Amino acid sequence: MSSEKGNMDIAKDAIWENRKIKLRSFTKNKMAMFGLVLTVIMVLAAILAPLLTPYDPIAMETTNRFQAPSMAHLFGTDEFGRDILTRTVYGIRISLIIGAATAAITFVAGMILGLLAAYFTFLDNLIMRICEGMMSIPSILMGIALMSVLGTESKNVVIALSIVYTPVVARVARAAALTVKEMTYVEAIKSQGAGWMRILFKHIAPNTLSSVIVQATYIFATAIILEAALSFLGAGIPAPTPSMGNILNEAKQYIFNSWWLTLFPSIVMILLVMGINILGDGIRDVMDPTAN
Amino acid sequence: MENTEKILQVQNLKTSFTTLRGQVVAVDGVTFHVNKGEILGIVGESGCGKSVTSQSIMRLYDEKKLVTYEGQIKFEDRNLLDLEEKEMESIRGNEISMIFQDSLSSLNPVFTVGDQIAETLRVHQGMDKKESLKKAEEMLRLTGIPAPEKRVHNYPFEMSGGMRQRAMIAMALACQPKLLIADEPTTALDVTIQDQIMDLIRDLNRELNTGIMLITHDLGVVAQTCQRVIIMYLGQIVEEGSVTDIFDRPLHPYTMGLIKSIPTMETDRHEKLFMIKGTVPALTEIGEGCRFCERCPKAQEKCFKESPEIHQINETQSVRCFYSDK
Amino acid sequence: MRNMAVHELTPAQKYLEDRTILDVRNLTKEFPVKEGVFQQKKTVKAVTDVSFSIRENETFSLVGESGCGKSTTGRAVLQLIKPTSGEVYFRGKNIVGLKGRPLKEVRQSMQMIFQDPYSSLNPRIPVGEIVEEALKINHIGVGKKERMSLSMEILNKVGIRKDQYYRYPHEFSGGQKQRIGLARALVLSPEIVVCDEPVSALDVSIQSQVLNLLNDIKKDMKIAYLFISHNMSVVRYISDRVGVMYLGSLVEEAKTDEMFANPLHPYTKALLSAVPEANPHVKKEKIKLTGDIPSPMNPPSGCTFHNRCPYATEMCERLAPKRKEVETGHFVTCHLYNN
Amino acid sequence: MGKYLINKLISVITTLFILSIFIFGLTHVMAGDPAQAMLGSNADSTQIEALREEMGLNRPLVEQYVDWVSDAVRGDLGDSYFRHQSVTAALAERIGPSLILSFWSELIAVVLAIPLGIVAAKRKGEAADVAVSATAMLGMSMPSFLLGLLLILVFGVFLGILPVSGYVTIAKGGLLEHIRYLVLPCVTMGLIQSALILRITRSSFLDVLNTDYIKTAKAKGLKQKVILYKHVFRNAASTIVTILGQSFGSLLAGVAVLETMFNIPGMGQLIVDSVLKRDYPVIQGAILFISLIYIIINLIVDVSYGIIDPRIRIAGSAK
Repeated sequence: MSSEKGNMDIAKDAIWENRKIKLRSFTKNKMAMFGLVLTVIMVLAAILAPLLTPYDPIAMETTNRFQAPSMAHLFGTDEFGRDILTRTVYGIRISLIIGAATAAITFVAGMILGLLAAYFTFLDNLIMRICEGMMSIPSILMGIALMSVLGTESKNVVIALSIVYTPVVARVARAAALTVKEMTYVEAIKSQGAGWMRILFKHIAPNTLSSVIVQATYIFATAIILEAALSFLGAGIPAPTPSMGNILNEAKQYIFNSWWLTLFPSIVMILLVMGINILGDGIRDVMDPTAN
Repeated sequence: MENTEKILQVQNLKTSFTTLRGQVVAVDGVTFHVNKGEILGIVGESGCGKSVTSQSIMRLYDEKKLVTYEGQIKFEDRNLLDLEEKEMESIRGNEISMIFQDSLSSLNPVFTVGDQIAETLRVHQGMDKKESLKKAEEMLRLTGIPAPEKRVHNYPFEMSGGMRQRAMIAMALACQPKLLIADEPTTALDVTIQDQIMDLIRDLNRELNTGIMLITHDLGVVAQTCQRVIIMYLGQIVEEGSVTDIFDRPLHPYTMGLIKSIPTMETDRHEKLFMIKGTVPALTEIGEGCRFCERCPKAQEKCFKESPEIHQINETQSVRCFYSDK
Repeated sequence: MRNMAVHELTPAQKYLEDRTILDVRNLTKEFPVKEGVFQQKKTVKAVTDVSFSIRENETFSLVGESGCGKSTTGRAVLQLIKPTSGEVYFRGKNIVGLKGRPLKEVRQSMQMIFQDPYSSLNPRIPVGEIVEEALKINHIGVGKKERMSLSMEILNKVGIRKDQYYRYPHEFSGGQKQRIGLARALVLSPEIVVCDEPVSALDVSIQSQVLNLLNDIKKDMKIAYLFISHNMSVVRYISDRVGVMYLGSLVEEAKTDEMFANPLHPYTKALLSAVPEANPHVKKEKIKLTGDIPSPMNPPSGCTFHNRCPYATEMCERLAPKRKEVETGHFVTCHLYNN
Repeated sequence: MGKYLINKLISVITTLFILSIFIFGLTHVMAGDPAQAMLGSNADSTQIEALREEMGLNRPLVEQYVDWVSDAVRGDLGDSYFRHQSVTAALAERIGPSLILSFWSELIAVVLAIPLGIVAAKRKGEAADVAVSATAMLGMSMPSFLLGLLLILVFGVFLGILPVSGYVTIAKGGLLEHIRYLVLPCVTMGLIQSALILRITRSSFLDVLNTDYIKTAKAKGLKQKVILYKHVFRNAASTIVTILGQSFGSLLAGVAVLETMFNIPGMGQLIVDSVLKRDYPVIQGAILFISLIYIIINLIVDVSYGIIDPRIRIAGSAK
């Protein structure tokens, strides 16, 4: 029989080769790459914010209030003389953090609830009814209500958004897990004596992962939008910490004479969310077996 | 047989698909004909291009983005490949019609079976609603469906596999077409139901004198139904002949392999089944030699370099092989 | 009629004396279904009172059309589906109702291969590890190295090369995937393998390769098969004994040559006559079956075949026929032979 | 069909039940002490205690919940803390503008999205499809208030032809004035909603276009237009109807942001106000009411789903 060492070499280079194929199919997908590049730019801007702009996002300088866009202040300044570009970049940082946190929490919670509902039929009705109940409250109202109860802090925004979006992810996870559960390879491993843990976490979960990751990316984008809406209504991140929502909320009052307060942050926000949505579409196409 | 009128003549048909991995030639220079009132069998395994050939004749593929055709398809001295889409529409379902394998997914789930049959009549024969529904019921009775007056108002999901296939046949033959293309009509059916459907197809062929192109991979069905047979492999015709030629004196190694490898009621149960070695290569990996050379027991050096042309061996048989008569 | 007594022997005795490793007795499976406006409870009689036995290294086939319950029977034997009633003796011990460890031990020697190659292998796990996992679950082999070499050996036996060990299922053809599925079952060196339509989804030329492989493995590893198929010619080629099923019940059972040379039950005759002969000169006289296969939701009364049987009498409608051993080892369930 | 309806009714009732528990829990369990909020921060504990007693806040929660639900079923959602009117009255006053705003927005969305979705599906991969899909992506990546601000910028500030806030009923200012005030908010909400509907219409049309029965329809010699608008449309309709139901429901709430921004006295603005003021009965009542509308709309959609798709009407489940 082949020497043991021989087998191990086969193992190593084969696994590396599989990863390369997966990577190549991602890079070939133009859409996924465009979304990724856009998102990476935003993330870098957010991380390197202090290096990019000399100004402090919160400190007020009443001397140069309402300055139009100039070389010194590319996006102009607001009613307290703060540089809009700086505040926007810091706003992206908050949005990305909240979006990512919400996406991560809803991904994990949604996966667990979805898998349990799909695998254990007695849990199914219970979990699904609760999800349906929660999803019948429109997300913005749920967000506002939760924020009013929890108090307006960034931490609470993430909790509120997670409560709003976990049922959505759970439903997607359950649907995907149900289709996987009917697959022959699940019956095969059961016929070989596998316990429910192995079946659920080694066979059903990995094959449910791809559709839930795609859903989590969309949730990432929608969470940013909802946070902005909440902050816009004054029920999200409290001033003066800059968030896309409260920047635009303040800009609204002065829209007539300093239009730049609204225009530039809006464009940046659209690019931010669009990047993530396109990335979501890209991942879906790559993960979708029929695509390749 | 020679003087019979040829209703369909396919000359050097080439169908190539534009895919992500570039141009894929699914049907590569196919030439055959169908005589009036004849049942022609087209046999081959999946990927041999038998379905693509039939759907190319009907030009069902999207010609703007997906497929390009070469060669000629002469139907009653008109080349179908040159026709405008409008002219093709008047031929489809009227002069050439088609039935498919999975009758559940091939019938529209939200319309009754009667409506779908009547629709063909309204479009091609200009009948009004009432008249076309009456004729639809008649067609269903012709195909032997029990209680056709009830079935006319049923939806496809309310009928069994056998009944749905009869409804498909009724729809296809409603306008008395000259040619019926049947793409694996009984593959999804149980053997007793398949037997009923094949009887129906044979009877209708005799009564309505409709030429039938029967596409299948079941040699038993071919032997009991077809008069002439074409064997296809990887987008090419490798052998053509009368049904007795093919079964009594198969010439091409692939045909021989197919016939010997499929267990029948006469196969010796204590002998190993004949095996065609290897597997069907992908269309993108074809060498310049004969396409069957990797798997052919009689492959010589020449087979790997040159690709043989299909040539007439005797009055009814032709084959695409250098060494077929050895 | 000596072996009439065979049935009376206890399963344990039959196992020792007759080497019957699997003895299924009056197996029944009914699925509850909610129907109609007020959710009335209805039952689908998928399998009714099926009995058969399989000896070591013997291939017994269940053949019949869709909805006849052959797949359900296969799964019920392996306890993948809980039978409604009846017993399944494996090596003389009843395994119905077994749970946990004892069931796991029995499962090790009763394996299964499946019809659809494309969904029988987990797409996320390399094929080698699919086979290894079977060993890991059943604690066979010490450590990864030994399990890996055992897996490589069995994969090689079914024709999968060593360098393909870490390839993913989507890189293999249908025929190769069936071989990998077989390797996964054989690595536990089972005594019996249930084959649920293993070649129906394969291309014609690949079918013969898999059938030959199954026969080679049977000789080499002394394995018994419960072979399930709707294709009469394939069943004739591969089986030692055959059972014909119709609408949940076993209507006839016999040695293969006996069954195909001298079919007794009208349904078996009709089934055989409906198979198109791959020889243009042979034109079989057909036994025409009228109508469609009735739904297992409300099967016809008495003999479930009476509404399509050319020989049906008034008695057939009233009374369900008994199973009778007309000749040694040739059982039939039909009133024609019950007088 | 009957079974399908019964299932739907049961699920609606259970959803409403869970919903009411969630909302009740939200405002009673987690929130601060309403009595204290009403009296302001400088009130001493005895006053607060007296008010709590008077408002029955000391009774066990389950009792309070049962009272609240039994009243709600009879249409009495309790009284606002700050508005000197019952919640039901406040809602009745404000349901008009919200429904009008939602109706016109949904109309704009549907009129825009469905034809564009069909065109994008028909011309998959071509310039038209890429353009339409890109704009839909843009619409999906934008909060409604952002688009509102941009439209205000263009039509309100630069062109100055449309009013940027306020609401005029037909009675007060006549039809033209009424419409002028509605243009900006309805167009904003309409565009945002059309993005989602367009993507769903396109994908459901594409799914149906790839099915076997559409290949059969072509093989029957039907014209491309007939295939698209009869065979494909009938099958895609059920998915689109489901999305219309959901989008109209979520629209009702999404309008909350716009009502605040455009200062339209609708239910959304009411909720936002009462959240900022911690007026819990109004929050409870309004959210329950809007969610009820959302559930009823989805019930109507599911019922019409049965009429469109015979498989549901007859077999009780889509095969």
